[in-house]
Amino acid sequence: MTMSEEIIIKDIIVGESEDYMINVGPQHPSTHGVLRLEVCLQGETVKYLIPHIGYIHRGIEKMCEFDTYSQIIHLTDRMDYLSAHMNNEAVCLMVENALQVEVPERVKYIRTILDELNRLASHQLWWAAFGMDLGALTTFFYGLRDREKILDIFEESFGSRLLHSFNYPGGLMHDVHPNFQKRTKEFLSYFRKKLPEYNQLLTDNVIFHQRSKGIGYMSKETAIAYGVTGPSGRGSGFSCDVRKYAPYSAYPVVKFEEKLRTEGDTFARYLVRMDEMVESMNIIEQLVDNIPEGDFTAKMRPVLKLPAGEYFQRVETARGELAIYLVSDGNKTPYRMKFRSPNFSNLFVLNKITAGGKIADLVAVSGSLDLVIPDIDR
Amino acid sequence: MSKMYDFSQLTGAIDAYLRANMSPGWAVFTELVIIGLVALLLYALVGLFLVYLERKVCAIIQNRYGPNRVGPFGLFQTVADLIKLLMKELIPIARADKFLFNLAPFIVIIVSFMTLAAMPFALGLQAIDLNIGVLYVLAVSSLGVVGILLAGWSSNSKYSLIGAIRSGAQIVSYELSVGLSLLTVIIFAGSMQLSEIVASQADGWWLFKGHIPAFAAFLIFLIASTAEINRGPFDLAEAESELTAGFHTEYSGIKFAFFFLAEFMNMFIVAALGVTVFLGGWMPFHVGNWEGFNQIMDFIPPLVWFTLKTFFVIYLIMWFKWTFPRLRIDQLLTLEWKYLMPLCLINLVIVAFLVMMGWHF
Amino acid sequence: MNSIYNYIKDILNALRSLWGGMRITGKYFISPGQIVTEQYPENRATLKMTDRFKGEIIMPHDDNNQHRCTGCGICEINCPNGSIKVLTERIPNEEGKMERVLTQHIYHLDMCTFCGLCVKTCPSAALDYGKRFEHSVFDRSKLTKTLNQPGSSLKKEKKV
Amino acid sequence: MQREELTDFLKTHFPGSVVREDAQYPELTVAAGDLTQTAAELKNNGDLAFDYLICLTAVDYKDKFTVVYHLESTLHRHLLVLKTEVPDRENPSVDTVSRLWPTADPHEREVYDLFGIRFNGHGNLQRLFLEEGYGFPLRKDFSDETRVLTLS
Repeated sequence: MTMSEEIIIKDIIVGESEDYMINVGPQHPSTHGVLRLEVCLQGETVKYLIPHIGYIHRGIEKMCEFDTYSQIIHLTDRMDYLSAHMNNEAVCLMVENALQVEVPERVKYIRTILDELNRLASHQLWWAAFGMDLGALTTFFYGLRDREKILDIFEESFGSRLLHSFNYPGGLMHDVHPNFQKRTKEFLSYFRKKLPEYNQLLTDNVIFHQRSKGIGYMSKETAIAYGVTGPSGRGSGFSCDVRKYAPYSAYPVVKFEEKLRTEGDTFARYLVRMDEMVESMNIIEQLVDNIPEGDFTAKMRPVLKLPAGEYFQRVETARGELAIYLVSDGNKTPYRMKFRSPNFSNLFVLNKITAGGKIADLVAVSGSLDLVIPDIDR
Repeated sequence: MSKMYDFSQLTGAIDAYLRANMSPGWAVFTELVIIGLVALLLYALVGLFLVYLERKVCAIIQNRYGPNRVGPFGLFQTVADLIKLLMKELIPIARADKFLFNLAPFIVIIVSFMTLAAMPFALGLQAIDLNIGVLYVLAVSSLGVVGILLAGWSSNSKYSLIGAIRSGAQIVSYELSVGLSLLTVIIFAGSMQLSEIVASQADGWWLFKGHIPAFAAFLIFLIASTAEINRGPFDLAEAESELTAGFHTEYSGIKFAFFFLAEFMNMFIVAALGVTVFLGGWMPFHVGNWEGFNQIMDFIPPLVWFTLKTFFVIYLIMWFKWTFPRLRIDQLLTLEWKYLMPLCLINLVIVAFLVMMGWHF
Repeated sequence: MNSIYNYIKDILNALRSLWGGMRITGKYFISPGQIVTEQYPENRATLKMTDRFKGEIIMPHDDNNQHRCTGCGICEINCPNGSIKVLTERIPNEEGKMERVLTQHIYHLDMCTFCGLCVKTCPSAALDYGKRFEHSVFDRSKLTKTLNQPGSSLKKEKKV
Repeated sequence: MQREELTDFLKTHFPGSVVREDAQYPELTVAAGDLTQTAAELKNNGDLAFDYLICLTAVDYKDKFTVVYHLESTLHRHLLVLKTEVPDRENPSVDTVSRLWPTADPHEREVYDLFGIRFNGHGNLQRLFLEEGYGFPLRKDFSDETRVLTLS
């Protein structure tokens, strides 16, 4: 049975059903963006829901067909704006692999550190917003407070906090700030002290356990079938970490674990992200002191023309697997560029795992999937 | 207890003056008007201050400053907000039940206003000293749910309706625990009259001299009353991440302000009731045989004691709200029926036994 | 009996976990020194942006009102949003050769996404990031800026 | 399965299809009519076990559409690009694979939305991002004078 058939579409199209439909969104506090979920309720229980997307479809894939490869980078920032660096890196890696450019070691190290910093920042914001979804409003401020420290590091090095098109095919836009290592280490020691507070405030809380344990169960098979990747998939035991299976940048040289949980509920997805924060800090700690000296970019031609052919590049963003499929016809602009964004696949499992739960569970589950709407709409 | 700060002298003087100058009927009427005005003033001041306090408390908990622009320390922020809300447009809702829609905020606010009448703020400072004061407060405060249900139903909004129904289920359930936990102290004190209950705590608050059962009852009272006023981790009726704003989604301007004020006043009333019953009302804090200490405490006026204690309880309720995630509706009812209710009943039996054996102070 | 024991244990564990959370918020309540809010309009004097802050694109001019833009238009080509327009004209220089001279470097701040490609690709390093970030205006046309100052000229640098 | 093994396996198992080896990943191009059967075999054959559909998209090659499926096996960790070509521009259609991989459901809707390729047997083939009657913007012959601005 397909996803659409699980929802009894006929009822909705004919419009004669007696179902109690409510619209969660497009403007709703728990959708974190302009996403509309058409939810069918029976009392407090969700019978099924239909996601409606496209409110901020900007046609990034179409725009890419008119832009050169270096210009595409700033568009990818605007897909999953919380994993901007990983998105940039995906394009850069693809171009570098296609041109068979060997980027300097220094670039690889810096990119990996920034990836993990970005993942930390993203997970902090997720933690903040997840707590808020569940009604613990204070978490929002604690999460943002600590994320701000990472953004300060970003601002010092890139000049911008969120959408920092810092990668450039062949390397980086410019070298990181001289203070970068020092401030990163300062942040790590700061955040290692703050993370136990997160756990004390939310992870150990009995109300939080009640709200998340056993809620939104997703089996491993479901996760694979629906293509749910990232921490959401790993909470179900779907081992899908691209950093492990198709390592890029400095990931081959660092030691890290892929955090897997088999419970598959909201709490498992929560814990995977919490563990990933620790793991990200471990990765950064391994790298930050050993950044090799050298150039911040490889020698690249001013106009990049990729040889005709097809390229596929996968990276692990904070939300799952971002894959770029590129068809080049040898010109300086891509012939076709497809972004397989993690959130797009993650969103459509929502009906499967929330049906039968309460409205409050819907909020908790969609929070635990950590959806970023611009990444869905592209 | 010294009669140093007895308000009955003041009220008695006013009464005598009025009776000397007009017929008894008019005197009573004038007294009623005065009481009404004083209560209204109190209502407005306390309500506005509580909004300010809540915003300040949550801000400091969240590493923020909170309101700090309007007036010193942002004290007039809520006044400014009130003016803004007064001037805001009242958005008419298409196909809403106009009469009920307009009636609902008034019901909510009148109910919270009525409960103020029975509160003993200080010695002699009580509008009516009913001999079933506790019952009156409980009965009247639970009427507020009618307003909420009306608001949810008449708004013609699905979010509002869900919020209202949730609120109905919640208040009906938690009313039991509030009543039963208060009943423990009523057994101890042997009276339902609020002034009597306060007077019975002259030699020690029930929280301290009621052994563990009174403490447990206080805890249950705090939890249940927080739920009853739709606050803190129990704010399902207006859970903004689920229902945008719950039962008052469609309200705007001053009608919204009524709901908002009533919520905060309910918090004040619940805290005041808790203070009156468990924390000795306006009685000063005394420690055993420390005569000097006790006398110093006696110098602090009862009104100050009452206010301090009330705001302490209010702070506790705020502390809950800004720490915990929200419960789900079925968990909320589970908590009441599977935990608080049985505990209350057991507690009640223990208290009855204690009192029967005369084992309390 | 065991179920009663578990029931009571549940309650106590729950209370303990709740108290754990309240300890955190309580700790922050009694330590207002942890407040991190930046009081923005008041701290304008002390607010210092980082060296690399991307507030806007500017064209640095030296004391003689000279800039380094040769008007080659590479920034215009590289801009993904078309937010740069370089207007040049050809006038003869002292030696009598026709030379390209910048008349107006038009920059649409409202269309700029701060990708940084213009600054990166400029061969003569004529563009830089400005630190100013208070760009709110009531009229969109005010965001269209001319980067070269009136009367400015090209800084002739000695060929190395 | 290693790459050589995989290509050999594919060649022997799908004799009617074209296997390309010089690309980044092994590529298997099947006729549109064989798609459902091939996809089912790819998923259900224990040696292949392509249970994870990473990406489903289409490319407009002006004379034809190519629908591209990126498949991975979470068991064997090998990756395969499955392609099928749709020469009909007026009324392009392919069979759906959303019964095999539920994640194909939204992806196929996206392809329908942007390319206008119909997926036979798809339960809910409606526009995903754009409104009805917008046209299919990722087709190379798409033009929208009023809403698409080209920068000079």
